[in-house]
Parts: sequence; structure tokens; C-alpha cells
Amino acid sequence: MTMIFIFLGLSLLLSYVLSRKQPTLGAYFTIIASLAGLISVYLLRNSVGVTESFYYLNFQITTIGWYFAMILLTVYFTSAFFNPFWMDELIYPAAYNSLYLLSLVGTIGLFFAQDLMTLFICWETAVWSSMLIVQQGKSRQAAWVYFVISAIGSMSTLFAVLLTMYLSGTSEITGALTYFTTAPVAGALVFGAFILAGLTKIGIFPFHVWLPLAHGSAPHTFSPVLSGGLVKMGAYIAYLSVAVFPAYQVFGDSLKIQGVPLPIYGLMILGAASIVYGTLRAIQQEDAKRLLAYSSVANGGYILIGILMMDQMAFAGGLMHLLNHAVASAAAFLAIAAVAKRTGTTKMSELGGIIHRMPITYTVYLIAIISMAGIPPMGGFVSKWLIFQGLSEKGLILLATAAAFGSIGSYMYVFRPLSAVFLGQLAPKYEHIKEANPVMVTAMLILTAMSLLLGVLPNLVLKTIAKIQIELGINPIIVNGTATLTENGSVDMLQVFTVFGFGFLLILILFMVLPKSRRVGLMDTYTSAEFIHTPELLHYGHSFYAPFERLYEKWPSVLPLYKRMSMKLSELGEWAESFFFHPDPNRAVLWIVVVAIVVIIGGAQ
Amino acid sequence: MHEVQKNDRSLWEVVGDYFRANSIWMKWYCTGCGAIEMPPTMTSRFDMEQLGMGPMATPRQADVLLITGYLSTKTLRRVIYSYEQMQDPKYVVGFGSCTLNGGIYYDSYATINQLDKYLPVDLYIAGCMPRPEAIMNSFGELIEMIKKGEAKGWKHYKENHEWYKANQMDSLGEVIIHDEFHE
Amino acid sequence: MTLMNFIYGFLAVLGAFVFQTSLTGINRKVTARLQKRRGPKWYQQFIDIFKAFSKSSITHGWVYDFGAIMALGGIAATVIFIPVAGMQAFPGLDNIFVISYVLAVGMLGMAMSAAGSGNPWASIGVSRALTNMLAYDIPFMVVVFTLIYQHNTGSVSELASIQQGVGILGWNFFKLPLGGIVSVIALFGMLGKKPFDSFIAPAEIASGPMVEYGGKQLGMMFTLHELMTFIEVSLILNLFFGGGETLLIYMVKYAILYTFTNIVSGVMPRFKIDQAVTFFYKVPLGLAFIQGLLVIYLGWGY
Amino acid sequence: MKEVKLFLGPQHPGMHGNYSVHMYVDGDMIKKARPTPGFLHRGFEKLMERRLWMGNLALIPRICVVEPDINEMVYAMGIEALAGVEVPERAHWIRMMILELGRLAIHMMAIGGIGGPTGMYTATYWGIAQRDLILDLFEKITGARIYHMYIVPGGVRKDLPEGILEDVTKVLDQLEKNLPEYEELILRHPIIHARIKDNIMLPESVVWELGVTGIGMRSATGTENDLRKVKPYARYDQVEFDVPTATYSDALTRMQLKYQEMHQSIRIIRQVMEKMPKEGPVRTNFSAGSALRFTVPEGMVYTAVESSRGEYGYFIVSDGKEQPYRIAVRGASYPQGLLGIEKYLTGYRIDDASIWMDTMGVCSPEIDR
Amino acid sequence: MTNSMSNWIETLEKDLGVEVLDSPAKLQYFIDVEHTNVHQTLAYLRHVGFTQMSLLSCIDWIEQGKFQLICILMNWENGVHMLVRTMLDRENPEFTTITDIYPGAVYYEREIHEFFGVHFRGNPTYQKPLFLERWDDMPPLRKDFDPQAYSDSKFPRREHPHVFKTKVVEVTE
Repeated sequence: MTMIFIFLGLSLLLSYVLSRKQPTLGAYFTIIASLAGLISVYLLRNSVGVTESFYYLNFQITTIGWYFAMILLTVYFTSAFFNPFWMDELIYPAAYNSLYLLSLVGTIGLFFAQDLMTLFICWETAVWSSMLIVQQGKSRQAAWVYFVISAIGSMSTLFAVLLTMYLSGTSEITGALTYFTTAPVAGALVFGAFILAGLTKIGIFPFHVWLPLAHGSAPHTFSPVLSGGLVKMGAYIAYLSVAVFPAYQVFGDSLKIQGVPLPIYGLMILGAASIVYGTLRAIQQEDAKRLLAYSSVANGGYILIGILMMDQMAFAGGLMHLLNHAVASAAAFLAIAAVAKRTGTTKMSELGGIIHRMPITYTVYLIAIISMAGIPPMGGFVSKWLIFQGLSEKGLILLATAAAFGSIGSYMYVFRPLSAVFLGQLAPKYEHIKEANPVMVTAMLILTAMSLLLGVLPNLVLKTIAKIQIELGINPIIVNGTATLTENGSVDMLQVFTVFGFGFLLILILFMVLPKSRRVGLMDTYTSAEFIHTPELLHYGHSFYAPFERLYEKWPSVLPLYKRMSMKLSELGEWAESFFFHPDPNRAVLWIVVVAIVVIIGGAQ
Repeated sequence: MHEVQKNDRSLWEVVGDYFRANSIWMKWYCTGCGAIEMPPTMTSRFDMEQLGMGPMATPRQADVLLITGYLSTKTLRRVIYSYEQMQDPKYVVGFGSCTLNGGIYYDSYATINQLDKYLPVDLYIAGCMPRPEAIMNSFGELIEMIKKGEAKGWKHYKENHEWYKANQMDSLGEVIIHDEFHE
Repeated sequence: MTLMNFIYGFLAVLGAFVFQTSLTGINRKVTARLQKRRGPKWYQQFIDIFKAFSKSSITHGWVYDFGAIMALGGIAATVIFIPVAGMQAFPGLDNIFVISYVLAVGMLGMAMSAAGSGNPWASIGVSRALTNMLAYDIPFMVVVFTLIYQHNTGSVSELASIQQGVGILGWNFFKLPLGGIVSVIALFGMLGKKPFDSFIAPAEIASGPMVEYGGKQLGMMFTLHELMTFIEVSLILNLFFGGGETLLIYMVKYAILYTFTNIVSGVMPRFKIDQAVTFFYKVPLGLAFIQGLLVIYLGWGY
Repeated sequence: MKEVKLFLGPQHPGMHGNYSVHMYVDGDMIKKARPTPGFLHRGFEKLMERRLWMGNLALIPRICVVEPDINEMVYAMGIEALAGVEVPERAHWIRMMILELGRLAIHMMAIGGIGGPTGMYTATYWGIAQRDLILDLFEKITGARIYHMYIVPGGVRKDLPEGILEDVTKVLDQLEKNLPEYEELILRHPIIHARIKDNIMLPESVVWELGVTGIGMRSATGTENDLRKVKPYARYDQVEFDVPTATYSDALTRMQLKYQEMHQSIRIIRQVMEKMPKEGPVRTNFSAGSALRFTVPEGMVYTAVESSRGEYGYFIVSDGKEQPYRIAVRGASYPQGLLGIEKYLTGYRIDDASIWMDTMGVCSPEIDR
Repeated sequence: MTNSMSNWIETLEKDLGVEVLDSPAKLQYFIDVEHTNVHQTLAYLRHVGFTQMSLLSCIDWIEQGKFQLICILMNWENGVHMLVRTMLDRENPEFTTITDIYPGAVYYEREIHEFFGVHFRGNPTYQKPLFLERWDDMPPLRKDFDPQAYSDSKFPRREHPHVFKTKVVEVTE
């Protein structure tokens, strides 16, 4: 494993050198490097439990770490295909390429970290490198917000790490965290600090503010990584703090709601809130990337709820949703990036009818959103179904409602780019654009195939998850052939897929038997018999859900609150500063006297 | 002008004509006065739906285009546009004397005098305006015509497309107006 | 999975289509009587659909056709999943979430096809249809969660058979009256009956998603509508009215339930879409929550 | 682009009549609306100059399709004023009866018609079938259902047929019996309220700016500005009736005023049947010998009556010949149908557009002429 | 005519400095003004209660070579219609818009331009076509425009073949 790190570190340097000479070359090198990383991590699948040290950093291969690393590497690998085409749009292409690989190193290190210090260092590496990439995008402010919110996470991680190491006397993660079974009060503190870091990274309400900003303005090639990959770091932290950290024992004495301790239930409510909030905000967005970013907020809520449930079904669902969402979200972001490459914009109201020029990109996006919306036969369905099953089995009706809301609301927001960007009238200015570059298409097709595979044969992944569940000592999810069994119902996705294919075939035959249709232009359309010749004026893309949006447009946003808070804070700082650093020398003299008196009195005692 | 021959219909067409005759969806283009007698025809008193007829929202879905009265040139352009958006087989019914020969507006500078120069009319309903009874009666007639395969104005329009187009151009100058009144 | 399963599934789709289409025709007559007129022949709906199939058609590009096929295919597949009086083509696939999500394939296909026609009215209609779905589905889902929690199963056929054999009071509609009312209101939304039909409102958006369909695509949309009605009414019937012990009982119950919705919608105007959302989130969602809390925390309803 | 251009009409289920509104829509809000009239333009004002005074009788009802009698009335009033002819007493009363029956018919259509844009089709079916009974009365009296050509200069074309008063009473009784049912079904339905209450406002300032008359003006200003009261024609000064008014003009209020006006019309018709002279001539001839080619003395006059949508007037110029020199028509819905749409449809939603057109009373043929 | 009404008329005459003419109909008067004085007359009339403009129309007096504009105002308080008339030159018909006094006149002005060709200074939209589309002849409501000829040239009439079947009556003896 150390070899992987060394290799990636070297290739990082190499890509920097190459990019200085020829940026595109360096970018192609990132593909190779991440592919090599992917393969080598995959080969580690059987060496669970192996520990290794690299100077002060200690690593251990665990199933869950392997699972997370595979997800991350898939996303990094496929997104890297897009890197070569954005080199001329970046200010520092060499830095971008090397930071891309650096953040990869950081995240993988995080998942394999054995001790808390390693965890922290890798965390910081990933955060800093990704922040430097984000600020190469459209807006510096986004990078700042990202930095500030990440700083909260970092500080609380550092606090938790130091406190744990101090109290438990060990830095090995499992050992240190299980110590808190005996010290519930300190445990609650550590749990809080840890989970805070997780929440900020997943982008759970109310710490989601950085996410749409950063995703929206990061370079188009890095947004998929942010959404599909880096967010999963937070999920890993959340996993550590409920599964490795004995959260259910620590809070065992507190009030329980349907068997869930109140603090954990509260966190789940936060997850539910971010599902609802992310859904509602995603519906409002006018920019396709920001829309997808808000959908990441909502999906983060599912993942959090699933992981926090720690049971047979919802936990498996949460872990599987990690993968499904990573794949689908990366595919969707990449499709939008491909469109942005050709058209130069991601504003939905300015696009339209792109399907007639980029049909493959459209198909990729379609399958991605089917998965994101949780519609069979794509991957997203299975994980959402498992989460639903778990929630309704426990009777957590509020959370289940939020989950249902997010699921059905996702039809609304995922359909919107589909309709506004790809369908509808093609504007004359995009008359001559071409399909995305074959290299980009390859990357997108890989993700699409994965989505489909995960939907039809979810048990491939569920088996790994069952292994994780066994390690954690909870009832594993039962898989039988192609069927997934749960206590209150089972589903066989292969059969569902077959029946769906049967229905589709039936109708296809019907369609083919009937007389062939005549092709007409898009502008030959019903306009109440009036004449119109401007395609842009017939393209409905702005304020798509206006009546629905109007119901909650007055709701306060969190961002102004933060702004006001920061303003107050800086005022406070200035006020405090004015006591000490004032142009009037009398004040300084006063303070010196006061301090002197305090020292003298203190010294006298 | 090329006349459509009395052709032998295939079995498929005979069956299709049976369905078309018993389910006529109309695009009720409210071109003039005749439209005022359509609501009584559609609603409870005369209940057109018992013939299987019903109003439809757009020309794409409709089978029959009802030209309910006189046509100003401005309307005729829209009517032709609507007719061309309809799906074959499609039928046209002209209401009242205005579509027949200009009616009371024979010398108006804004209305046309004879509809069948511009569109193939399958059936005219005489009267100014036709009463609901007359409308119901002629719909019965239309059903018979479709059943027998005699309502083939749409074929006629296809085969004599140039002739119709030339007439339209002579009277209207331009069918699809290119000025969209953007402000 | 044998060939018999598929043949049975095909027959199920065909049977559902024939049954629901005749019922629609009869209900058109019922509505006509409500409006003091004679109404069409009972088989008028068949003629309408076949007429649409017999006409020529246009296409606005491949997604316009593909969406329509995907919609009808998805719906046909969903019909195969629906248990009718205990009969099923593929046993074990009748999980309620599967049914309600496969249904979404049809929705998405139709939405895609409609938006693919490039007509703004269609896009507005689709945006309203999806909003409408968000409105009625949430209260309904809350009731469904309650049901699953109560009976510990998510299988529709099991949920139906649990209610049978105890007489009329064994129905969930009487066991969980608030939930039953909510689900019947949600049924109006699912079927797109007034007052929740703003997504096809002719006077506002010229029949919305249907605006560009003609010929065979229109026929497919009508077929889709019939099959979708069958799925939705069957779902409510199985969940709340005990399904049917035999096919005859099932059909009679079905006809009564469907005719009821039809008559009520006959004297209703339509809500605007945001009013529909507000309505669903005020009354039925509240009732559904009360029902859920009663069942989960007080154990009431067993 | 942010705005979508949508067309309400000319061929749209939400548009009654051949009329078009070009709407620039953002989301579902109308940002800009442009009326496009002229689809029904037949050049009436030109055609009337080419017809005989008598021949125009066939032309004028066709200007307003839904309520044709007012045309005949203003035309006859104008010629009578120019020629100084006094109309027989009985003809005045018969004219009033026809006008009020016409008002009942169009209000019945409007009240039923609100079912169209709101989706309450049962109301439409019932309302229009009810209106048909009134058309039957017209047919008995005049021989035609829609275009009666009954009110002619100098009186009415012929006397009332035998036993018509009993028929009228029967129809009115039935209508009066059914009206509360319609009110229950339409004007008190909670969902209809949700759609049209506090919606589609017509503020008082707008009334003066546009020159809206009729129910629009009365519902906004609270004044009894009804031409039947302010400058009574026929024998409206001899019957008792109220003019319903309101000071808050939303769509619901305007519908309610229509409903109340129907009761007043029924009241007027009952009084007419009671007070009218039972016998007597109904028509004065213009000049002996040339009944068809009569001439009208030189001069110009403006006559106006109260239609269901407001002041409906003809401006008639005669040069003493057999044909009118010029006739200009003031359509009652001209102000709200053109400037009203351009200025005040914006800010409403596309859901409301066709209700806007309906309840503001936009009648396209009288705008286009 | 009541006494108060005649007083009111006299006041009007005094303030406007023009003669208020009677008309054949009751409660209706004419005022003839120069086209330069129209605006102040209208402003005054609006001030004294003629808040509604019922109609703005035009007459083509072809023999005199004049257009006559008629603005019909209505006072709802006493039900008086006031017809303000003014003459314009037919060769060069130009007038200043009255939309600043009666905003409702904007479409009437557009209509008069379309049908008579009168130009309205100060009305930005008056030249746009309103009722007619692609009109290619002189403004149609002018007296020298012949609609019959236009119709004949553009819209073919249906030819009715006047064939009468004559019945042959065989006379048999």
C-alpha cells in the first residue's frame, strides 16, 4: 500500500513537470495515474487487515476503507478523462494537475488511516488541495466559503483527535474510539466534534453553504470529483463516529425515539432537513451545476440517515447510496461539463435542444438522473428502497416522509436540466456544435454502464456491504442470487429489469407495427395557430417550477444569517481591538496600568 | 386540377374508416359567428358526444377542422397553418354561407369569398348561421361520408397541392407570416 | 421465470386495458348523465384509441418516440407487477415501492417525450405534472409507511390478503380511516381527476403534455392513461379496500371506486397547481401524520 | 432566454372567440402582453356605407355575436333620432323585453362559461342548456335563434305572437327556480372561490384610465352608472329595477353582479309584461312608398345603450341619402380588450389569463368589427 | 331640458368660448373647435366631469377635402354626451395625440391611422398595424377606396352557373 502512495506521490511530481512543458500531456498523465491507483487498490481487496507505516503515517486496509477508496478512485479516474480539455481554460494547469492527484492521495490516505493523526493529516491534505483547485474556478469567494467551512471541520477534527488521544492514551482509531464506552460524557464531546467535521464535509444542513458555491464555481472537471468524491470523506467520518465510535452505547441511556437515541435522532433530523432543503433549493436553481450541487446536499442527507441507522437495511442502503450517488452524480456533472465545453454556459435558460447535437451526452445524463431519482432499473433505486424499508420498519415516519419528499422532489429537479438543457428548442447559435470528444464520451459511458450494472445486479456491491456489516456486528443484508431480501419484503432487480424490458419490447413491437411517423421540425409546433420564428422564444427553461417555487421563495436562506454572523463577529473583533489598539495613547496607558495592577495583585497572592 | 379517383380501399383502410367515422375529434376553430351555435350543439341539449364527437385542444389531436363562419385574410392564414398541422386523414367542414360564397360580406375587403379555393372542404353546412339541428344533421352526413370513404379532401389537397398553394398565394401573398410582432 | 409468466403478464396487460377502457367508456356515460345528456356509446373509448392508432403521425425527433415507448413500456411492466385478486404474473415482485417507482418510469418517459416536442405548453404541463406528483405522493407515502410499519410487509398482495376474510371492517379503510381518506384524496391526484388536473388544463395550457401528440403517439398516450388508471386504482383497492377474493369481487369493487372518483370530479373545478400543493400539504398530510402517530405511538389501528 | 412567448389564441381552448394575446411569460408570470385583434375584421364600417339604411339591418347584429339585439337597438335609436320619428308605445316595451332577454342569455352563458377556464364543465353544460331555452323564446318571437333583426327603425318588425307571454313566464319561472342551483354550483363553490376571489382585480383608477363601463365600472366604483338609469332609453324610466354595485372588483364580485343583474332582468321583464299596452301598433313607417329605400335627414348623432359589457354606441352620420355616410361603432369591450390587456394583464399568471378575458368581458367581434 | 342644465351649458360656453350645439338626441351636444384648440378643450371638459372617452372616430368628407375627427366624451354624473369635432386637412392629415388627456385613446388613434391614414404626433405606436395584416392598398375607410374592386381582385368569387333545368312537357292529345 505504501507503494501506492509513493507511486502517486511521484506521479504527482511527474505530472507537474510534464504540465509545465505541455499541460495536456500532464492532464493525460492524471488519467493514467488514477487508473493505476484504481487497479492497485482493487488488488488490495483480499488483504484486509494488513497494516503498514510510512514514516509517521500508519495505514491499515479495512473493507470499508477499501470500499470508500474504490468509489473515490472511480470518480477520480473518470473525471480525469475531462482534464485534458480544460487545460487552456485554467490559469495554472500544472498546479491543477498535481493538486488533482494530491487530493486523491489525501482522500485515499484518509480511508486507510489507522491512527488519528494520520487521519487528520490526510484530511487536511485533501481539503487544502481541493480548495486550491476550487479557487482556480469562477469565483474566489466560493473558495473562501469552502475554506471557512472546512476550517470548522478541521478544527473540530483536530480537537476531537487531540482529546481522544489525550483521554484514551492511544492514537489507533478503533482502540481510541472504543475507549469512550467507559467515558460517555467525554465521548459525547468527541462524538459531537467528530460528527461536526462529517456534517460540514457532507454538506448537511446548515453547513451546506459551501457546497453549491464550490461545486457551482469549481472548474467543470473538478465538480464531479467534489460532488461524487470528496463529499464522501464526510460520510467516512460520519461512519467512524457512529460505527467505530460506539455511539449507540454512549447514548444508550438517553431518551429513545423508536429505538434511536435522541442525539442520533437529532442528527438524522438534520439529515432529513438537508434532504428537504436541498430538494427545495435544487428545484429553484437556474444553473445546472448548482442544481446538481444542491442535489448532492439532498443525497448527503440520505447517506447520513442510512449510516446513522446502523441496522440491517438502511445502513446497507446508505453505504450503497454512497456508490450510486457518486457514480450518478459524477456522470451528471460530466455530462453538464461536456455541454459546457461545447456551449460555454451552464445556465439552463440559455441552452436547449442540445440532444439534437449531443445525443450520447444526453443518454448519459438521462441514465444518471434515473439513478439519482431512484427509479428502477438503475442503481439509485436499490439504495433508496433499502433506506425506505429500514425507516418504515422502525416507524421513523418523519424521516421516511422527508426521504419520500426528497425522492419525489428529485424527479422535479433532475428533470429540469433534462428538459431545459437537452430537450426543447435548439437555439440557432448552437446549430453547429458537435458531440463531445470521444475521450470524454468514454469516461461518461463507463459511469453509465456502472449505473446500469449497479441497478440490475446490486448484489455485487451488497455482498461487500454485508461483509462490512458483519465486521461491525450488525445483521448483514441477505442476498440470494439476484434477489435482495429484507425483513419486510424483497426485491429481485434482475427480474424487475427483465419484466421492464419485456414491457418495453411489447410496446416497441406495437410501435413498429403501426405506420411510420413523418419527421417534422421542432418549430412546426402548436402555437395557437400563430406564427413564430425565434426558437429561443419558444424554449421554456427559466423559472421552470415557478408556481411551486413561489410557495417558499420567501423562506429565509442560511447564507445571509452566516453573513450577518460574520459581520457581527468582525465588529466584535474591531470593538475588542479598539480597546487595545487605539490611536489615543491614553487608552494604551490605561491598559498597561490595568494589566500592571492585575499582575501585581495576582503576584501578591 | 387533378381529381381524386374513386379508389378501392384496402381492408386496413375500411376498418380505419369505421373507427374514424365513429370517433371524430374536432378542432373547433372559432373563425366567426357560426361558433356561437357550437356550445349548444356540444352541451346538454343536443349533446354532440353521442355521435362520438368531442372538442380537442390542438390541431394535432383533431380529425376535423370546423371553419365556423367567415374568414378574414388574417384568420385564413392561421386556418391553413392549423390544417397543415393536422394528421391525415383530416376533414374540413365549412359553416354557413360565408365560407360558401362570402355570404353577406361578399364585397368586404378583408374576408375571402370561397373557402374551397384554399382548403379542401368536405362538407358545407348552409345557413347563416346553421342551427344546432343542422349541425348535428350534417355531422351525421359527415360520418356517413367517412364510413363510405368519400371524405377524401385531404388526399385531394395532397395531390393538388400546387393549385391550392397558388390560390393561397394569390389571395394572401404570404401564408406563414414572417413578421412576428416582436416588441 | 418461465415463458408462462410472460404469457400471463401479457394477458394481464391486455385484460387490464380492456377492463379499464370499457369502464372509462361507461364512466363517460355516467358523467354525461350528471351533465344531463345522453353521452357516447359505452365502447366509445375503444374506438377513440383505435382511431388514434389508425391515423398518420409525426415525430419531433427520436426522443419524442423513445419517450413514448419508454412511458408505455414502463407502465405495461408495472401492470404486470400489480396483483389482481391474488393473481400475479411474477410473484414476489409486488413490493409497493417497486410499483410506485416503476410507475415513475412511465411518468418520466412521458415527460421526456412531451418536452422533446419542443412546445412550451408541453413543458409547462410537465412541470405542473411533476409538481402535482410531489403534492399527492407525500401524504400517500406517509400512509404507506404507516401500513408497512403496521403489517410488517411491503408486499401489495400480502397487504391485500391480510384484510380479507374478516368482512368489511377488516379493510384498512375502516381500520385506518384517516389514512383511507387521505389515500382516496391522493387517488384523485394520481388519476389527474379534477380538482387536481391542472397539468392538462385545456383552457390554460392547451392540454399540456398532450399538446403535440397526434396519431399513434396520441393513441399510446391514451392507452397509457388507461393502464395508469388501472395501476393506481388497483393500488388503492389492494391497500385499503382489501383487494378482491375473487376476480369478480375485485372488478365490482374496482368499478365502484373508479365511478366514485369520476362522479365527484364531475362537480369540481380545478385547483391551480400551487393551490393543489398547499391543499395536499395542509389537509391530507396533516391527517396522514395524525394517523401515523396514532398507529406508531399509541398502537391504535391494529 | 428568460422569457417564453406564448399565444393565447386565436385557436386556443382558453380563448373564447377569434382573438389573440401574445404573452411573454417568465415561469408562469405574464411579463408582457400584447393584444392582437383583427381576426374577425370584416370592415363593417365600410360595408355599412355601401348598404341601404334598411339593408344594414342584416349586417349590424353580426357585429356582436353573443348579444346582437343591442346593435339593432342603437341603430334604430340613431335613425329615429335623426329622422325625428316617434316609436309606438307598445314597440318600446317589446324592445325592452327583447333586450332584457338578450341580457339574460349572455349572462347565463357567462356564468356557465366560467366553468370553461376553471374546469367546471358541468356548470358550462347546464348553463348553456339553460340559455338555449331563452333562445327558443327568441325563435318564437322573431323567427331566429341568434340574429333576430327584430328591432327595426320605427319600432319592431312585427307584433308578439299569440300566447308568448305565457311562454316567457314559464321560462322565467324555471330560470328563477334554477338560478340558486347555479349559484350553489358555481358562485359558492370553494374551489372556484379559491381561483377567482381576490384575483383579477380592476381598481377604480384603472376604470377611469381605460374608460371601462358596465359591470366593470359598477363593480369597482360603487356608482350606479348604468345608461338605463342615467339616460333611460325605451321605457326604462317606467320600470323599477336596481343596479347592483360593489366597491371591490375582483373576478368573483363581477360574476356575482352578473348573477344579480339576471334577477333584475327577470324583474324588468315581469314588469314589462304587466305594464305594456296590450294592443296597438308596433311600427311606424318612415316615408310612404319606399319602405326599403327610405332616406334619413342630414346630421350626425351618437346613440348608446347599456350592453352586458357596458356602453355600446353607434355614431351615425347621414348625408340625407339612401345610404349612411359613416357609421362608427364603439364596442363595449374596446377599452379592456386592447389597452386593458396591454397594461393590466401583465403580472397575472397564465392560469388566470383566460379567466381575465372572461370576467373582464372581452368580446372580440365588437372590437374587430 | 331643465333649467340647471341650460345654466351648465352656458357656463361651458363661457369658459370655452365656443358655441355648444344641440343634437337630435337628448342629453347630447356638439362642440366645433379648431384642431389647435382641441387639447385645451378636452382638458377642460375632462376637468368638469367628462371623465370617460367613449369613442374617437373620423369622417372622410371627401368633397370638402377634409377629415373630421370626433371625440365623444361622456359625463356620468348627468349622462351628457359631448361630441368634440375638429377638421383636418385631407392631404396632410396630422394631429397631436390626446393620449395624455385620455389614455384610452391610444388604440383608437392606431385604428384611425390604419383606416384613414391620419398621423398622430406623440403616440409612439400609432403606425403599427392593428386589425389588418399585410395591407397593400390605401387606408380602407377613405371614401375613394372601393372594397368591391379590391375583393374582386383578390378573392375569387364562386361562379354560379345559372343553369335551369327546363321541364319538357309533352303535350298529348
